[in-house]
Amino acid sequence: MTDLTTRKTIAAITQARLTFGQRVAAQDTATTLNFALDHARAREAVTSDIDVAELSTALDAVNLPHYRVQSAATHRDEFVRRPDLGRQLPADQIAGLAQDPAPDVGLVLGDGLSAVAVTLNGVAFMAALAPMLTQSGLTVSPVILAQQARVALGDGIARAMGAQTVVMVLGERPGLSAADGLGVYITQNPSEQTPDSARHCLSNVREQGLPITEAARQTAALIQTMRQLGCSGVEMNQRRAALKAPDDPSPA
Amino acid sequence: MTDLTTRKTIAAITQARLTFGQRVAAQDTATTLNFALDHARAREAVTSDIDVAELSTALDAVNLPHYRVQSAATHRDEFVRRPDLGRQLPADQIAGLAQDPAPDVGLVLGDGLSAVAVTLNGVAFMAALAPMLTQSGLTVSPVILAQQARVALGDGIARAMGAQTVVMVLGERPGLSAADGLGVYITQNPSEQTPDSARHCLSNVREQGLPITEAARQTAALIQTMRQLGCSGVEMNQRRAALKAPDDPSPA
Amino acid sequence: MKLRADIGGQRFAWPSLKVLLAHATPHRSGDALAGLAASGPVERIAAQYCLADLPLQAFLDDVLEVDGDDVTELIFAQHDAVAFAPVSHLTVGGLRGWLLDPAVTGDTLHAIRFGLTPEMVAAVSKIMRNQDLIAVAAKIEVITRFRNTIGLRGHVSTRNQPNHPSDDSRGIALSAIDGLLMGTGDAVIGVNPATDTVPDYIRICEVLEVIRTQLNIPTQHCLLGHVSTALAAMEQNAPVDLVFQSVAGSQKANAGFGVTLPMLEEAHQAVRGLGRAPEGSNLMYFETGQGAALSAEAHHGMDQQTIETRAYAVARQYNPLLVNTVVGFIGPEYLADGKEIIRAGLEDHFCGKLLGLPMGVDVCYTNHSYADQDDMDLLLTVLCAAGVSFVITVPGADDIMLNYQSLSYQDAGFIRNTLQRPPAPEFAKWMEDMGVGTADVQLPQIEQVLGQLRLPAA
Amino acid sequence: MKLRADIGGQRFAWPSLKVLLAHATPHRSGDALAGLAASGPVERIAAQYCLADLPLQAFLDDVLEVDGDDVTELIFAQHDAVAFAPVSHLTVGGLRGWLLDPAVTGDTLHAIRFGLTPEMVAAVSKIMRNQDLIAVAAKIEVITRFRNTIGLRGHVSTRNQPNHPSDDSRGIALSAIDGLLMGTGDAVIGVNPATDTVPDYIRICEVLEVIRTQLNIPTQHCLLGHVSTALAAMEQNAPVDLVFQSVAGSQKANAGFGVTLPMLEEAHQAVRGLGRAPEGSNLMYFETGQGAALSAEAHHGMDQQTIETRAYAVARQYNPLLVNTVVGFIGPEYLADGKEIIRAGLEDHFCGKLLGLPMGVDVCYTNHSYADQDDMDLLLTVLCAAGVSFVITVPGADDIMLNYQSLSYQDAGFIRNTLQRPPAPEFAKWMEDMGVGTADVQLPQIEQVLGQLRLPAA
Ligand code: B12
Ligand code: B12
Repeated sequence: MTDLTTRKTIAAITQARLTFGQRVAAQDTATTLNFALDHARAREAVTSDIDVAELSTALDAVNLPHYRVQSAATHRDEFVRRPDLGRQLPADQIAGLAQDPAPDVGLVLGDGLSAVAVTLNGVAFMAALAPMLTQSGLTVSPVILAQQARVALGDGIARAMGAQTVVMVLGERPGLSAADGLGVYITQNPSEQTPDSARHCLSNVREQGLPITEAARQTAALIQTMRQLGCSGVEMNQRRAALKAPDDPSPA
Repeated sequence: MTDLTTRKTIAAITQARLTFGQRVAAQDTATTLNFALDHARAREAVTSDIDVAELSTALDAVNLPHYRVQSAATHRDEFVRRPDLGRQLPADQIAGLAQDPAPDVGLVLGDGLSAVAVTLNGVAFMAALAPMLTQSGLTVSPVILAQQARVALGDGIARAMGAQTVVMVLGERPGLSAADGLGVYITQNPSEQTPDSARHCLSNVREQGLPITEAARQTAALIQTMRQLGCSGVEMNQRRAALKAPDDPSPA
Repeated sequence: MKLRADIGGQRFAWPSLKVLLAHATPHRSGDALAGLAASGPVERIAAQYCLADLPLQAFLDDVLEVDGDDVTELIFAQHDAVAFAPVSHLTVGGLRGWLLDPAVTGDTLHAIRFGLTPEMVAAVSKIMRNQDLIAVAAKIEVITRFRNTIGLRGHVSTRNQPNHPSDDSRGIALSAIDGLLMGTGDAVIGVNPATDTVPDYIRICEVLEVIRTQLNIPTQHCLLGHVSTALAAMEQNAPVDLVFQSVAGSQKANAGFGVTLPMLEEAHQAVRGLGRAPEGSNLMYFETGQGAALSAEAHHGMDQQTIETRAYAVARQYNPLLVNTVVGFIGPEYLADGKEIIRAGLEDHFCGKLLGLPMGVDVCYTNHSYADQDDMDLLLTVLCAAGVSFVITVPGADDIMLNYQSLSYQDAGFIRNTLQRPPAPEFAKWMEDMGVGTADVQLPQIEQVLGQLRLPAA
Repeated sequence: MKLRADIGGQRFAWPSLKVLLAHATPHRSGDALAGLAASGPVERIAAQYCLADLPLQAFLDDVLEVDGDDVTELIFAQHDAVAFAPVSHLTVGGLRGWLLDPAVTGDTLHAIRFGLTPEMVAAVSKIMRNQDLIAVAAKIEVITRFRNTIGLRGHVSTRNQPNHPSDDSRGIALSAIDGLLMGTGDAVIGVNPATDTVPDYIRICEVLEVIRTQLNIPTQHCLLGHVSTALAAMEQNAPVDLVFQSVAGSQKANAGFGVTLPMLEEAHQAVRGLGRAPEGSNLMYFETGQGAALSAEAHHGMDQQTIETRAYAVARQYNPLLVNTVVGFIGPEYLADGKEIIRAGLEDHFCGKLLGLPMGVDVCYTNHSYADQDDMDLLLTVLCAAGVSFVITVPGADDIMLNYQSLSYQDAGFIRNTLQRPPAPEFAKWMEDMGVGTADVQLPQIEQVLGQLRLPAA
């Protein structure tokens, strides 16, 4: 068993804010202030806009073409309070998205609830995923940079491009200790009313969570299965379970 | 002594929300809901804008010419949170105010914190005051309808018109039981930095408070004294007291 | 029935009881998002006047207005006409007065709990101020038992929530022990798993069981995985103290959680079958929270607080040891800021307790909502005044797996010392024996305790 | 002294201690209006880090930085180096920890009160959460006496505030009696006059004296007119129990109220000379409130909470029976909404108590602020947890003269029954004898009581 007598070894095991000081008093002043600072930073992550120019340069550097859209939410505060708007693709954004021929997989990089996460990890994820997909014979869309984007915005984007599979990568709600987590939501045959139960989700995609290349690998694998079975989410899990072992009693 | 056994006679003595029901429990449901409704109404009084067209018609009906200005506050919410803006007269509003010859007394009717009060009692007050002043030989300005107005906005308006005395009439902050109270603030020689201690004030000008004609009468009388002594507020009180009884020990 | 009110010459009318309920609710972002909120303060108060005058009898029809909803059926099956008798003649406003009457004691309130339906309780809460919600809840004592006694008047328990983003055994143990050394965990040591497989479920249960037995703590533990996973784990003889499930106020919303009432019944019997607790103990743990039904599009046009209260009918069917609302967990689209979160927390607590539940609250918020620790301090303090059964605590108030902020382990000290609410007596005794929470005692360092535990392999 | 902090590679610096204090303060509208607020959350926290590391010694220089301010002189004259010794080595952050240390009792805190300056206390409050403000205040017991005992641990008193827009004698009496029949008024029966003449002052005093003596109530009354009016009334032998004055934290701001320190001294001696209370009683009543100094343009660049705390130095000079902040009274330009009002109420209460004052709060708001009764319920409940000395109550929570909402007389019942904080023991005894606050007793109707009183002519 690892030596647990130093804070460093403990920190390697968990980011939890353990109590190393006195055990009867309130939190000490440094702890309280650090907490407040982390909260302010997380709030910044929520309220900041993605730097489109920077992301654009980064995507160019890895040779990924890209295109920009915005949901019906016009600014961060509205985005936060009105998730319905963050899911809507305004009519004037649709035309520019049409692709000929339609790609197999739509790639969308949205800000979600943390521009920070997208800036830190978004391009790397796309750079890892795109070649895996093309190597397996699938065509991919340009990376659609989507601002004020909720998960379901990807559905409309995919439909405008004619893609049957959509990968929506966006910033998860930032935690106090980490604002860099990406959520990857993958949907087969997105419709106007895709329920969340018809998606797959990989979460906590970040250095101290699920590593980026591993997440890209799992995404590529899931896409293969989805396209074979023609569905994603709970239904896909059930069909796959049925194929594997019809009487397996353990849950999906 | 009046009969105090009925609610009606008590109500004639005080608008206080006395407890006529049980004396051990919390407020009953009707009382709570009435309170909530009164609060909503008072909030409406704070947030509503004056109906300029209506006031205009009413002033026409009593033959008072009028002119409209707005402070640097652009809407109610800003007005409430930024009293500094409600005191500023924007440069573009000044030109239209100049009068030739300059009137003795500037008359300003501002919304203040209750458009309701202005609508209900503002025109009646001006209609009572203006003839009293002209009968005593003073010239008066048109009624300046000032929107998003704090007390000190009157100073700038008077200076733009060249008036040496200014009467600023506006809606007091609405109470729960009455949103119709006018505050009358009278200032002699308004300057860019008039302190409130250099003004006179009549408050609670409304049917159940200080009656409108009585308030107009007191205002006209105060204006006479101010113009004689060349000052208003605490200084005027002190000079008047000094004139009356140099050794009077009771406070102003 | 005509649902209308005249306010200062203006007539307001509502097409159904559930619309009336929605329009009478204090403002909250989720109802606005759902298009269910009143048009403004005056319409809201008009709806409250109308609601106050409505006889309780009116709620004995199907308020949800959906065919074939098993939660509705459950609500009717639970309704006890004899228990209802003392209040059956009252209007909603009359019920408020009755609840607040000092002559109506906690025992009286406990006796009528199955006479009230969730909708009646939600309705009355809508015309109650925060103070009223506190005053009535404070009268009610809901006592539940497993290895200790939860809910005694004057006591407040805590859940110790040692979550870890990859469910690492030692990571979980470190956090759990940290909290125990601060005196948290008498309600439960409860982990939300990041993973959802049966082997992981069993492993984490074993970690918690090791901690409980080796440190000899009079408390219970729980893994907050899906009920179906719990069933599978119990079949494999995992040491399951409490079975957990999130529940909601409509059949469709429960389906969104992948759960049905028969599954809950099955789980309840299975965990009783394990025989780990004295006969008659309470063996279930449920979470609920405003917004979940709307987010699953399964609210059927009901406002989020009313449909939340319906979830308590589901919960009380299985005599739970613990129930809590996760009030600020989901985000600002349902509860925007501190004010809305605090109000919702007090409502949920009041409604749950009046329906007979051992009600706790996850005093919490997310980083995208307009709230902070100051708001949580308020909610915690007023909940303790209201006699909350338990609250949730995590290391440093930061849940590193679910990405939100709840109370910290240190807050348990504030509850004991300033608010003077000790934990369950059995646990308080254990703390005393261990010296936990005492100023001068040198506690073992976390590493030492962990070093001594024989954890199952990670 | 260099005042700066580095946060994540960004350097923040502040030109003076008072700017640092202002930038470290939790956000509030009045500081923003004054142009004194931090540029944003990160700068605010940077200022808090810097402040936390500052030695308390740094506050023994003139923080206000104004020549010839007598409040500053008073602050230095009050400072007691011996009392300061136990904390003289600490930083502001260290003081926070010390205050929260369970080993530091209320007695210890009481003993150092003249060792602390208002600015030290304001500084530490800025880095404390609501919870900390409650926890420390709850330890401190400040006891004052006149005809009863205010501030005993576990007790909360109320002011009965029977204001009337034209100071009508019977109008005032009706409201006062209404409140007494609800058990309010043990702190004081205190009227804000609408008029400000000496004859009116005397008349209203006599009305209150009649009520007190004829109903034999162990309490005191007060007319909250200007101190100069009180002096004149006392010369004419008016029955003055307590002398009132609004005070502020700078000489200029006090001048705005038309008051000087010598006037207060004179009034204190005059009221003592009346001999109406046992030797050693507390005879003054002060009000303060965030925003007053800014509104008088006499804040000298200090944030509103710091300058407010300086007013407590003025207050404690005259051993008052009662002091309260009027926290939400002025309006949203100083405290915008429920959140800011609640925070400010807790700060003021904490600061006043730590400086040794019998601290009460006017739990209140105006109709133009973004607050409502739900917010007041929260503030009342958390203040009772913090051990507030007294709160203000008016008929139906509506002050018909000053146009704002405070607590209602009924709230006294909530304080006694739900929060379990009885009033001053002597007053509690009187209530018992009268049957006030007891469920079954039929109290005389207000009209009867009033009919029996022999009021002076209106
Ligand atoms: C907020 C949240 C929720 C909220 C969503 C409400 C809302 N309107 O935002 C609620 C509480 C309803 C929820 C429910 C569930 N969630 Co959830 N949720 C999260 C959380 C904490 C943050 C998500 C986020 O930031 N999204 C980004 C924003 C920008 O997206 P959005 O468009 O605003 O919101 C959408 C997504 O959040 C999505 N979503 C949320 N949860 C899940 C789960 C799955 C499987 C899918 C496909 C989508 C999905 O639904 C929202 C509406 O479209 C994550 C943890 C994390 N670190 O990401 C867990 C997380 C994504 N949820 C999880 C789970 C398991 C669930 C449930 C299945 C729990 C259950 N047993 O019932 C349900 C399923 C919901 C459904 N209908 O399919 C797991 C997913 C594990 C996995 N890899 O599949 C996560 C990672 C948490 C965890 N470790 O346990 N969830
Ligand atoms: C709010 C208020 C205050 C606030 C003003 C802060 C602010 N920035 O708004 C504070 C608490 C600071 C205050 C102080 C005082 N006030 Co005052 N105040 C009120 C109140 C409750 C509402 C005023 C209102 O709605 N104004 C309308 C808005 C739109 O005006 P505004 O431009 O936003 O604000 C200005 C006025 O409120 C004005 N103002 C406020 N009080 C007073 C008092 C006098 C004598 C004058 C000339 C101006 C004035 O100053 C503000 C800034 O320019 C009234 C009661 C009422 N029913 O009106 C009493 C009232 C006007 N005040 C009164 C008094 C006596 C005072 C003080 C003299 C108290 C004292 N002994 O120290 C001080 C003097 C202030 C000064 N520097 O001259 C009396 C006036 C009696 C009279 N007829 O002369 C009133 C009627 C209350 C009462 N019955 O006791 N006040």
